[in-house]
Amino acid sequence: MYLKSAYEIRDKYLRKDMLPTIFCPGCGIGSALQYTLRAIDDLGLNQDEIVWVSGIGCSSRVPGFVNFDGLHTTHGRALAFATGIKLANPDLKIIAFMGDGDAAAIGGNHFIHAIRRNLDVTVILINNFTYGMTGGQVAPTALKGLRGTTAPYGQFENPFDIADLAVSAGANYVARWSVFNYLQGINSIKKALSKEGFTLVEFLSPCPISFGRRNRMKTSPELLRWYQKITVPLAKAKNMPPEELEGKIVIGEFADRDRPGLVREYEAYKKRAKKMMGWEE
Amino acid sequence: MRYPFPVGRSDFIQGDEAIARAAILAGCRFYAGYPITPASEIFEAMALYMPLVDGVSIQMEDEIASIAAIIGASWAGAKAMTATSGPGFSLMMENLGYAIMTETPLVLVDVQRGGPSTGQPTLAAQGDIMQAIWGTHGDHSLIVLSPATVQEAFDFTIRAFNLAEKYRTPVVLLTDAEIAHMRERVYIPNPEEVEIVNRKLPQNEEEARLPFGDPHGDGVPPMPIFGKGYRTYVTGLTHDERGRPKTVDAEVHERLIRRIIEKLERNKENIISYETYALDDAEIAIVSTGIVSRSAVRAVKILREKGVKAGLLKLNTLWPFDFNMIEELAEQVKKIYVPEMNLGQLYHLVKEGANGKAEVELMPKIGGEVHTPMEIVERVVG
Amino acid sequence: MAKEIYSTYPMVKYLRKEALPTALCPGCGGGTVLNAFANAVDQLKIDPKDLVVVSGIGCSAWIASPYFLADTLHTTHGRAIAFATGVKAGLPDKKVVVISGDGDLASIGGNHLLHAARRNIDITVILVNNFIYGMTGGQVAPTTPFGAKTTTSPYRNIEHPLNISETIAAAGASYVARWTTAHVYQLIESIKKALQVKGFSLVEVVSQCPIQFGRRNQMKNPAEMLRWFLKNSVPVSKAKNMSPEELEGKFVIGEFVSRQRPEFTEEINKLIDEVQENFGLKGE
Amino acid sequence: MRKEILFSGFGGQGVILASVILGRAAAVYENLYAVQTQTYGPESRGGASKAEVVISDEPIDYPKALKPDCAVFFSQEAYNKYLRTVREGAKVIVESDLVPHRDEEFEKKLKVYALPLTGIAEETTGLSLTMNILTLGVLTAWTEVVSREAIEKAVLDAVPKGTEEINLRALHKGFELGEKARTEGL
Repeated sequence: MYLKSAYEIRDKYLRKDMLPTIFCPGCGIGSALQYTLRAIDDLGLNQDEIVWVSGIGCSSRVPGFVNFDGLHTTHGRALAFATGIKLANPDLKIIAFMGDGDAAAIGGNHFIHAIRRNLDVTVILINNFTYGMTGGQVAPTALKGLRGTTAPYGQFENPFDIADLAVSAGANYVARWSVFNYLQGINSIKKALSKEGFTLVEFLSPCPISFGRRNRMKTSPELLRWYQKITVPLAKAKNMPPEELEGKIVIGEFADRDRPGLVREYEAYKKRAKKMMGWEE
Repeated sequence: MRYPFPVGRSDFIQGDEAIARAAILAGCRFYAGYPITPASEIFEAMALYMPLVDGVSIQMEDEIASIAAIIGASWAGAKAMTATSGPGFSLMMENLGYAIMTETPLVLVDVQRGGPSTGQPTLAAQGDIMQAIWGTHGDHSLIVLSPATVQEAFDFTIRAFNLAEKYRTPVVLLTDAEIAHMRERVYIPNPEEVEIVNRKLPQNEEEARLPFGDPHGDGVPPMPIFGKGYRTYVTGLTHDERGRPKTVDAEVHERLIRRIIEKLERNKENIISYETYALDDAEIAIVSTGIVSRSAVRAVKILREKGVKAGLLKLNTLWPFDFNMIEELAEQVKKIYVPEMNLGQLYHLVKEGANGKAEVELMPKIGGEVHTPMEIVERVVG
Repeated sequence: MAKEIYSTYPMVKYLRKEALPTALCPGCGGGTVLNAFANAVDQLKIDPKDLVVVSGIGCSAWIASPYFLADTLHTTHGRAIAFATGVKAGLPDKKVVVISGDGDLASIGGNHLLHAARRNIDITVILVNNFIYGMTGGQVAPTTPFGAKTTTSPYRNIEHPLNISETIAAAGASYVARWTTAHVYQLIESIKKALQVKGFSLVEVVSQCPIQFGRRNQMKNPAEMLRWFLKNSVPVSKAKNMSPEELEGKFVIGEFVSRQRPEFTEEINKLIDEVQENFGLKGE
Repeated sequence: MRKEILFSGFGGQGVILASVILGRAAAVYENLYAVQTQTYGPESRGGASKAEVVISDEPIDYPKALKPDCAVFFSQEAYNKYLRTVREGAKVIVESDLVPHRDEEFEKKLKVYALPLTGIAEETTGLSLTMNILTLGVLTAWTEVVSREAIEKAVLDAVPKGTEEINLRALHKGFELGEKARTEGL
């Protein structure tokens, strides 16, 4: 695959007056953002027909930096706002850029219900196991034993597997990679953007400052090496017993199906209403 | 345009139903809600009507999501509404603040019931007045309307949409369980009789570039809705005129918040609405809002028969609030009574307005029943 | 007549007699659930003093509250599990049970349900799924079957129901089972298991609401609804070999998971011990 | 002109529907002002049920009945609870089979028309459920609070499709009975 230079992508899609970004050196959000922009570029999507939506957190600042319509909303609620945008103007394509705390803790309910409805939205989910912006509290994705400012003695709760949850709730497309898997990442986003209904691409993304530092991985490369150690490709994971998978994170494509999206269902619903009331044949 | 209910004639319907029909006639095409007594009938009517007029009605997973969805829809260009009651209203406070900060036009109906918490789901109260005005955090202003009859519930709903669009602000329609379920004669106008105000859209690139500026000097920026190529960025963070986050700049914060508050404050005269009854020569004034006003009118009639020079000021808007008008009233009368279905909320605003020029006495009533006219009369004549 | 029933119904000893009769409509499945729960408590010989029953808002929140004679905490809409988390953390020796409805626990409260399952906190949730908001007059729920009529989906539901048991099993619960009110004995057995398992347990009970759901969906009387449950119930073991299309409109019944996983209150107490040990605070 | 009408009985008798139809007749077909309010007992089925209609030729301030000019009692419980709220000289319709115990002393101050309404409805239409519509007929013809045409139109608006004929039959029987009361000067 031919990759355009990063400058070309930057100049085409970012708001110059907003740069530099607020992201710390070594943060993985920039990578996931770049993959998303490359996917948009490769697919030749119209920049004026995409709305970026986000909640609160580091990842949620992304819509401010990209030169698209953007709605930076309240903590956890991005997908509920997205429901309104999409249904009020189905011609718009929605990308929700979210963090793990935002999507899976405070926003967990909106997340599963948006999936259940099969809302037409592509979620790019940055999973860094922590609340970066507020200073490194534990997130519900944090693996057991990991530390955060609110779990100074190590996380004692069980973690969420967001991708797994999205599959059981019924998403049309679900994939997870670490930001290290850039080609798979771009390809998954392209696939996600091309499908109707709810699509999710989750990225394990390094947060050296708020997360790494507290877990003996001060730099991004250390975190990436750790990801390599704990991630297991889906094909391989299938043959592994649960004990061996303890503390590991499976990566790959978990769902790829074509249930009708909410917009299509609502269009049919309007027709049915008019028919039932005798307004239309 | 075909309507799913008769227009250009009177009908006999409940307050909740009147609100739904008014919303459709005002141009509302997006409704998101969550079941709650006594507001569910608004949602049920919207569910029936919306698909027929090519609008959207969707049930969200909770009230937080309901108001979020209508804000999203508003930025996608639709006139949008949600309706709830106390417990749901409390959940909406977070995103009501977001709508104020991002200057998003929307209509939020709160059908008041007895609280706090689950309280008295089927019975009326006026306990959300303070929450409607001050419920969300931070410095802010918004518009709060308060109908007393089913016809007013209808008329004020249309007005709520128009004010929301005109001033780019959320508008709260504060009704109650009594009006919600009461059936009353309502005139449903022909669509051409309905005055419709639409939001200002940017006329050129320069205006579109400043979605939170003040290009017309009226404090109300044109709204560059999504999908038109404006590439608007909207955030609940403190932002400059272009919408760029400026979270530690005191000057930007003050400019933004003051403009949001002042755009309503300086248009007060066009927003505030009230009615008076026998107030011209009154020595005793009753100040009330909503359903209680109907008992108050009757009480004034009875008092006048008894030779007491009583008069009524019925507030149709609760915010912005005309403190000066209350002070003038206090200079005219000896005493002001404030009957309300709570233990004192409107009373505090009136007392502040009266500014010590007349005694202000609260007539509270809680438990679900509206004051009877005689209860008010007896309190006045002792 | 009611008085006679109270005097002969053996489970009445677990009920607050002064609160009876219940506010549930005739034919409601809630009574079956209350009866099953009381029987499970009775068979396990649990002293009601060791029970705390928590509920949210909705008809099903009234199944145990105020009727069940234990400590009962009737809370806000959707939040019962969050309240129960606090109760359990404070009283780890008590059995904390949440009995509430689908709208309450899986719509507005969906997030709390998910996170309690993830934490695997030792509480038992009996989720009464009647596909509808009964108390507010029959609005669509996230569990309403595709195509069913409700007051807010008057032209038939276009959303797909959330499979609560499957989702909560994926979120990490120790024990998850689903039955219908037509499977009373299995239901009692599952509630017993759920009460005994260490960790988060969910018993989903598909239950009939003839008034708000049945009436709008050609099943006016409760018996018709029970027949509908029986006819469309598929055991988990059989469902595994069925395609999603074949499972459309079916109720998969049985145990979804029954496993041992680290439990929240134990883990937190273990951690407290470790930390105190580390800081030399032990035994002070 | 302010007229207050009270309807009361137990859930399932169509108390609320009767009040809505009367209000509708006044508001939509007589161009009068009208308000209808209701209260239920705690149970959704079978509990006590009360509805009020206020009709006036000018805007209605207080929307509830102060002293009803006219009242309908379909149950003993309702009768016991609300009879003494009506004004002196009020026209009162009582379902005589369902209200066996009467307050004869208080009734002396009123104009009371007691009839086995349920039985008459059953006889007229074969359906005791039409009792509320029949009562509306009695009320309309006796009190002339709205015209017969208006109440007829309002009944047709409110009843389920396919039951129009049967309900009109009940209504007309009610007119007959009400007419009798009126001409007899009751």
